[in-house]
Amino acid sequence: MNHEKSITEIKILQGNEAVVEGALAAGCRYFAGYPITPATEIAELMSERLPPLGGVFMQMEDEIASICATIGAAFGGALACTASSGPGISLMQEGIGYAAETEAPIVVVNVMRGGPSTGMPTAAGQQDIIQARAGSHGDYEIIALMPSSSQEAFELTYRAFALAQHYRVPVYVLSDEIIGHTREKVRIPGGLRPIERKHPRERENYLPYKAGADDLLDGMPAFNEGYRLLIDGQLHSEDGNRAGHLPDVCAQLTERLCRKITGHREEIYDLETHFLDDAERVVVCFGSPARPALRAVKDARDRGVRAGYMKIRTIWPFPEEAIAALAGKARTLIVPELNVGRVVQEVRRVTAGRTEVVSLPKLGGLLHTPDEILAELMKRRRP
Amino acid sequence: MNHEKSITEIKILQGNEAVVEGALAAGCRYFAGYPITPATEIAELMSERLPPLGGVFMQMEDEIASICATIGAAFGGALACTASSGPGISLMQEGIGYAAETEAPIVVVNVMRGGPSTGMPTAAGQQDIIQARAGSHGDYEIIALMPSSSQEAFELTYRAFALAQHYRVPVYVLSDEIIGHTREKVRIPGGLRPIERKHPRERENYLPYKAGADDLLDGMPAFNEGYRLLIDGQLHSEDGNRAGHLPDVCAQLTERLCRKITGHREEIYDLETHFLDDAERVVVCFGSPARPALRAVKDARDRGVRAGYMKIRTIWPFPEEAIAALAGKARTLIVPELNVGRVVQEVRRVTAGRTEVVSLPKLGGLLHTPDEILAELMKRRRP
Amino acid sequence: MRKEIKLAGFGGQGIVLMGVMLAEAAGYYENMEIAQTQSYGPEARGGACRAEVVIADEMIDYTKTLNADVFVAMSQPALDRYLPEIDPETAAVFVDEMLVTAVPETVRHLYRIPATRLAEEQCGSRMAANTVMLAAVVQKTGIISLEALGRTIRERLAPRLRDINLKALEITLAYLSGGDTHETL
Amino acid sequence: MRKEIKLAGFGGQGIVLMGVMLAEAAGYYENMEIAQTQSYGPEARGGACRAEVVIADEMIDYTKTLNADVFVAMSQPALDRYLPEIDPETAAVFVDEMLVTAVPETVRHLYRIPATRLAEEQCGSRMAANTVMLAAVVQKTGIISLEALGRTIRERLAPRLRDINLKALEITLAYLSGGDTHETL
Amino acid sequence: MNPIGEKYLRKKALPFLWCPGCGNGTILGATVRAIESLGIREDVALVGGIGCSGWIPVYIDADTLHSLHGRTLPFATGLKMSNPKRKVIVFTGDGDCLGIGGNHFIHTARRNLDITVIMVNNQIYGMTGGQVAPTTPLKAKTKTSFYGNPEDPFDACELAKVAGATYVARWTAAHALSLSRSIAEAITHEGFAFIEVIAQCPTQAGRIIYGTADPARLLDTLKAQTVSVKSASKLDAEALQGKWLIGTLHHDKGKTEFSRSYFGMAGPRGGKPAA
Amino acid sequence: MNPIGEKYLRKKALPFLWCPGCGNGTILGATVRAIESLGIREDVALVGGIGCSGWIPVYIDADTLHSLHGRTLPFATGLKMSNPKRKVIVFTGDGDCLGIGGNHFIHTARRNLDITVIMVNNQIYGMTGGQVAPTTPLKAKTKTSFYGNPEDPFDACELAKVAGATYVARWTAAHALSLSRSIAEAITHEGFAFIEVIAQCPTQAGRIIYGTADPARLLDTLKAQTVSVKSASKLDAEALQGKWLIGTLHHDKGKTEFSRSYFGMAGPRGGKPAA
Amino acid sequence: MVDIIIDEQYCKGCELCMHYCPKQILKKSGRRNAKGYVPPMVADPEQCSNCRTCELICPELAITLEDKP
Amino acid sequence: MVDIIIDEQYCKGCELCMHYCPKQILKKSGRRNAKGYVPPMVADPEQCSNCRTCELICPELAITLEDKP
Ligand SMILES: Cc1ncc(C[n+]2csc(CCOP(=O)(O)OP(=O)(O)O)c2C)c(N)n1
Ligand SMILES: Cc1ncc(C[n+]2csc(CCOP(=O)(O)OP(=O)(O)O)c2C)c(N)n1
Ligand code: SF4
Ligand code: SF4
Ligand code: SF4
Ligand code: SF4
Ligand code: SF4
Ligand code: SF4
Ligand SMILES: [Mg+2]
Ligand SMILES: [Mg+2]
Repeated sequence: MNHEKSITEIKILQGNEAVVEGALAAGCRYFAGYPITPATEIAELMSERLPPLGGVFMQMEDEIASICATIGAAFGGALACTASSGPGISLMQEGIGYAAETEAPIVVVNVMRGGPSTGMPTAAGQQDIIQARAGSHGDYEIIALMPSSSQEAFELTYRAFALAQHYRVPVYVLSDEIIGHTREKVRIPGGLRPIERKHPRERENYLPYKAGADDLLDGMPAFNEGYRLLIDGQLHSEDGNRAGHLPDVCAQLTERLCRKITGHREEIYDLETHFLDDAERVVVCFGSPARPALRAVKDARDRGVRAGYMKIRTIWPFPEEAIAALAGKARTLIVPELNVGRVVQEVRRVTAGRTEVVSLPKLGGLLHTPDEILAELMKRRRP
Repeated sequence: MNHEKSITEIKILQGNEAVVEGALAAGCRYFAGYPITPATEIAELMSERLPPLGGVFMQMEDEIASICATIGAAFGGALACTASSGPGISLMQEGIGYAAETEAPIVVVNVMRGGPSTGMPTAAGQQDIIQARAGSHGDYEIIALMPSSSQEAFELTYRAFALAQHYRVPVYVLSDEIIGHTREKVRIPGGLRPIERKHPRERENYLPYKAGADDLLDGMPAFNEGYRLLIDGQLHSEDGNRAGHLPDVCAQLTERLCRKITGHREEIYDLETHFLDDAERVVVCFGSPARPALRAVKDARDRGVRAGYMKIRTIWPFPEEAIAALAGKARTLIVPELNVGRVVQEVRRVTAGRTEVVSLPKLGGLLHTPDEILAELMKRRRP
Repeated sequence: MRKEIKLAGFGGQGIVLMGVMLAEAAGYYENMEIAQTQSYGPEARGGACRAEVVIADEMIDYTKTLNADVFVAMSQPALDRYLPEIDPETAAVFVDEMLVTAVPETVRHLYRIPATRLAEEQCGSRMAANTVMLAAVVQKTGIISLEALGRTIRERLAPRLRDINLKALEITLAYLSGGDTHETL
Repeated sequence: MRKEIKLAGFGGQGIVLMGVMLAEAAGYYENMEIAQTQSYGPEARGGACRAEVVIADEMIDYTKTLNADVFVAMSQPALDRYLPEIDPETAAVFVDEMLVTAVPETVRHLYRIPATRLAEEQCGSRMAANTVMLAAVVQKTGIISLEALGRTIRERLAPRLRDINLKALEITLAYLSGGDTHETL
Repeated sequence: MNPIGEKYLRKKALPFLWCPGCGNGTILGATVRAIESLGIREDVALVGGIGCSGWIPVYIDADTLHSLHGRTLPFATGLKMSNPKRKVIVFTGDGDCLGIGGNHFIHTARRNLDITVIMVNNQIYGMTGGQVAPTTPLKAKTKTSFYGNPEDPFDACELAKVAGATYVARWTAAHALSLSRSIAEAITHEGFAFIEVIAQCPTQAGRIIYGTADPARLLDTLKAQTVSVKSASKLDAEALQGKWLIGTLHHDKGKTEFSRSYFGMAGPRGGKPAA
Repeated sequence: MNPIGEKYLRKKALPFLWCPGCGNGTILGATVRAIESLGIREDVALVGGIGCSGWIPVYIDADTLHSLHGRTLPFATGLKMSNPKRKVIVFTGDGDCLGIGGNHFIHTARRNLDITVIMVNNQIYGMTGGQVAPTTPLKAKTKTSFYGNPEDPFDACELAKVAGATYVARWTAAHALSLSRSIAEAITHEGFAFIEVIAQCPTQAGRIIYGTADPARLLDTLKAQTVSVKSASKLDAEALQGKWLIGTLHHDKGKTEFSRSYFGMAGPRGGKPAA
Repeated sequence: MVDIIIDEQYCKGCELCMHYCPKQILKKSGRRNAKGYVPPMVADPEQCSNCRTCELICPELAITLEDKP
Repeated sequence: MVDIIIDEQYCKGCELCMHYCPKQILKKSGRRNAKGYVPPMVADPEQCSNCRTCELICPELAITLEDKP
């Protein structure tokens, strides 16, 4: 975060409230949404907080309208955001693909609940992680951040806006019912500045979809700033004109849309690690389970196990190198997650059989207890 | 397919037409859809073919209505189906999750086009394969079949209905623009019988969601057959009553919904293999690229390369064992696909570093030529 | 130091507000780390409602209760439902005298507080029963200071709730000082 | 044996129907394996339109054309656009005499067929130009038999199209037998 | 428990999840009484939306599909068209039907498909805790219209009529008997039948919009905003301003019903749905 | 090329992908002439749906968003509300607007958001090749109504009015001059302005529904089904049966526009959108 | 004459029956049921006109009017 | 008096201008443009009433009426 580390204020906030405060601090001035448990408080608080800031809160007729209005506002010049949960996020998939294709910088908050379908409307899950990357049709990449506390809900939402602008990409904040509804202290850092949108360096002959060597676009002008933009969900040339009939143009754009994220993954990663130096058994975690996981790792250390901890705050792009590097050192990776075991598959893939990978799924809306993770750390303790 | 192998008729059909014929042969009597390139011909032909059979074709107001009407008809007693392409399939994700959760036997045909978003509306892609498994929120599993010819479009659609009824699950037919719009000969097998829905063994005290030891439900009664069914998208008990507040019930149901597919994967697999006995370099393929791949493998054999061929007709559940077994034998697996390289990741995961895995992506709506695959087979030829 | 408090009752009894007040008192005025959660949604409607607070003097790893130090039951179904999650040997159990009649004998530290009755009779509204109970908990367990609770009511509640809740605090303290708490050990 | 035919022109010229007729003739009446594809959608509207047929005596692995044996261009833009995909040394190239005026000299086997003119003048409709061209292709290359083409027109076309297309077949054969095909070698 | 409840409710699902004094229970009662009066329990297919109101059919022991938010009508369409003999009854909220589900609403009405739609209008999103709905009065404060609702509400009955519905009626939860009779009439009507029930939601609309959580006071307030169709004819436009008309608002028996036209038009073997 | 085209078109995107004689080009011309007459080229934000009609704004060299099928209005809402000073003009087809997009249509009208919607009604799904639309006449055969359309079409203008639109007009592509003036009036109108343009689609609707692919004959046939608002007052119901009213059908200048009410209600600093 | 039977187990004490009884003969009982709600009691059964309003409006289907023999 | 300029490059030969010209002075030229379409020709320019119908209706914006000095 591009701000001084001094703390200006301490607030007790639910994760959902912290998301709102993080968004507003980043300069979010447009929110279109539709109520859904357990994300509704985000809309509710936005409806109170935005108007006095001159911002716009709109409850739309559904989630499809919400994501589309959010994208429209982004091209209109606003830092824009929407929030929902499982069923609503599923409805947004076409819009999210549009945002990815048109390189619309938006933030989508998914306060995950248990699924599938209506599932467990008032309980937590982490079952939408793969959907976040692949829920829309076609090849594309997004960024997804996973907070594990109200503090991170604030910080990662702020960062989500920064990443969205920088990479011109939809950024998910994958929170969950536990984070969303737990009140905790949030230390608001001082000197937080709103994210500014970069204007294009070129004005004459500006090509809205001409990327630099880094695969990124040259800033982002808004509508009615004199650029005569053409934004199209069809694959297009650098000037924005449709190119669905030009295989090379389409292939290159598709590749760039993916590479601009995966190719910058080492800049995007955000990991918190503890005790890795000599760790033999490492818990690789993200979101809610990262809390009991840290407790468990500490407890295991207390009991003489060389336990380690890696918390992934940026689940997409997946921190392949960091995890592959773990595989070279630790003998076992333990992956607790609130689903049948999805991210563990990615861990298996990038570790390519070089280390034991243990899945620790938890379903039914419950969170792992520290003891459950500890038991796994102890169980296979080296003899 | 439960039919004698004699051929009763030869027809020249586009893949899209073959899908319709396969569906009608299976007993499909309800189709709800919405036009979209390149899937529209399926709806068009259904609108002509269904009414004389006493069946129902409905063009709905959108794809959401289409999938929901399809599910409604399935519970109403019909073998039901819908078809679309990328944007429409993305809109259907909430409904597909509902079908998975309520164990509604429906068939969803995705005639894949290039994405993301409007993408390449008139060109082919295989970019929706991960979406098919994970596009809706929550944990669930589906079955997905991938034809590589009009013949397979017919046969796999027929099988899709059988699988949907047997496993009480939404089944995707993942066709693509090339298959959909290529006219080829289809040999209609003789003795094809419509798929019949099994009625429950129990009538008294029938519990609609009580599964057997095989994780499968006891048949499927329709509405208004006297069972007083309760169908709910919320996780539920065996009697259908909502259980979103009961962690154990929810956890067990979620696990069963996944296990009833993954646990039966070896029954579901359908692979076509050639030259595997002594193969050192194997092309693992599916859908359209399976055609040039076969040509390339034959050509490579002609040139003395020990090339092998595995065509996956059932991409989900993923044929883990079969591919893992390849890894033990072949030195290189080559995976041609019409996307940036997605299924190759699954191949990497299940082979766990035990073999070289080469991704052969192809974008821009084009199909690999045999020579492109051959080049890969030749390039790394053992010295 | 880590203290866990579990509060349960009917929806509409202000259970969640009790939790929030406790958390805010500890967090804002006693410089503690806190984590507060609750059940809600359809389950909170007429049915059981539950809130939890964890108070600690260092970063809280695990935000849910594992082994509650204090358990408050504002209804019989709430007691019945959550008692199995509590250690009856160690937890201080507070129940509404009127609404909770059957308490298993295994509970070692039981406080029967006539919260609803006091609220109705002396504050003129059942709605204040939660603050009565909270005041009793604070007074009896010292989990936070009474002063912090008072500041929370004064500084953080909406004006329309402030007065009645201050009243509730007052009458509770008066009642408890009267010495007639039913306490079973 | 594998033969590849590529057909191109404007949308609305019946290019796809040419492909389908060729494929059906070969598939139904000559017992061949076939694969027929086309471009379509917005691209097929006013712009370039393209159809391809592969005919083989064994299973067709690759359904698109790799190296067309026959290329038919019903418009100048179609010729210009697709000629680079064709081997001008080996392919038999058929063009509409009226609509395609500039053909590079590299094309070795060129047939100029006045398809549109014959259709307009002798069948009373430009719409029959495709059948005129197809008949010429079949007659000149023998890629399928004329009989199979005739059966296809009689048995597979919609009644309203049948007569005009039979007429087109007839006049084409008459024209070609007249010997005034412009054939450049 | 009233005998009609004993006979028609799924005992295991009780008690109702609704708040005390919520109108949904009354509407449930009116519905089962209509079903009982017509003797069609085994022929009904009930569909519920997502929302408090969507739970009504879940408690009724008949064939019930609890669907997705806003999607009752497509599900109902599939059920109806796969067997046009069944009587499909849909329960939906104002948000479910007019908010997210608005498109299905106008299209199913346009088709004049023979189903009965009971829309519970509590003027708010009840289940999610009191957010603004497309029926919330202008300027009303809700959880998501903190500074007052800047949007005019829909008149659902007008919309249904223009879209093509052939039976349209409106009642409040205080009209339990008329409502029950109207439901029976709607089920009997061959075509798209729409009944809007103005219902009290004391917990959300009551507390947030009307400043009272007392069910009876709230219901009285709602009733006071209604005028019966009969007396309306005697009132001028000004007196009718902002009032809900109550009663049967539209009943067109002449328009062909969708499944009839469908199976009628359906070519050679038309007219006969598959077994 | 006409000078207005020289001035306003994206040259690289030419030629138009439309079929010969398609009404969309005429509508494009009417629009750029309206923009020119108002002198607002730099203030417009154009939004197109997916369909042949949705391509209109793609050819206009201004700020253009070519959106998703059916979703023009939410995109337009985001554009408008992020800067209420811009003039948002939406181009949508009958399928785009009334089919998949019907819900956004009625809700955006209800809000009376200040945007101009030009709906090209060719009575069919043109771009996908001639499938039945919610505007296709009853009994008409299309690619997906093989045995005749069993559904009644919507009257889009009636729907817009009931939903809350404050400017409603209808023209055909043969009324190029009136249309252009009406578009200018609609842009100037502060509120939700809806213009339906009955347009000839010779390739699909012409060939399939009307049995002619001749643009002029088709357009004449369509025109023959219209009656101007003026002359309508002199005709009885029977004479009007099945006719389209042409002209300005509704113009309510009294209802507050959404962005105005929004920024008016928005609390302490209300009234001022963020820079 | 009818019996007015109130099933206290299901009653949620909403008071709708009391409010809408034209004879005002349903009153708060003062008793609390297991869930803490106060069900109505029949103050003056003789007065009942058997209009069924209470039965029809009770959202919990907790009221039964039974004809007395 | 005006000049009626037809940009044959863009014309698609739809004949709308011809059909709707009240003076019927636009006729098929018989020429084909590069795309094979037959653009109109102005048969009798003197007759033109400058009503602009052709200019406004042309879907390709291919017609320009230019005032002659
Ligand atoms: C796709 C989707 N979006 C949002 C929700 C959350 N949700 C559940 S009920 C509801 C509102 C219900 O309001 P209404 O239809 O008026 O019913 P009520 O509860 O008021 O009876 C919403 C938004 C959901 N379940 N699914
Ligand atoms: C979600 C989605 N569904 C379907 C389509 C396919 N599609 C493209 S255009 C179109 C119909 C257009 O019809 P209409 O809106 O009437 O426009 P027209 O082409 O007739 O002008 C459809 C269904 C799509 N692009 N996206
Ligand atoms: S929230 Fe409102 S509608 Fe929902 S159950 Fe409670 S009172 Fe009824
Ligand atoms: S299909 Fe119809 S609407 Fe589309 S461009 Fe052609 S004529 Fe116009
Ligand atoms: S039946 Fe009528 S009069 Fe008798 S108690 Fe009930 S409401 Fe009162
Ligand atoms: S109406 Fe029913 S629930 Fe309400 S108080 Fe009377 S008996 Fe109890
Ligand atoms: S209207 Fe335009 S495109 Fe049509 S014929 Fe006339 S000049 Fe050509
Ligand atoms: S301006 Fe009028 S009269 Fe002159 S050519 Fe054009 S249409 Fe004919
Ligand atoms: Mg509601
Ligand atoms: Mg259209």
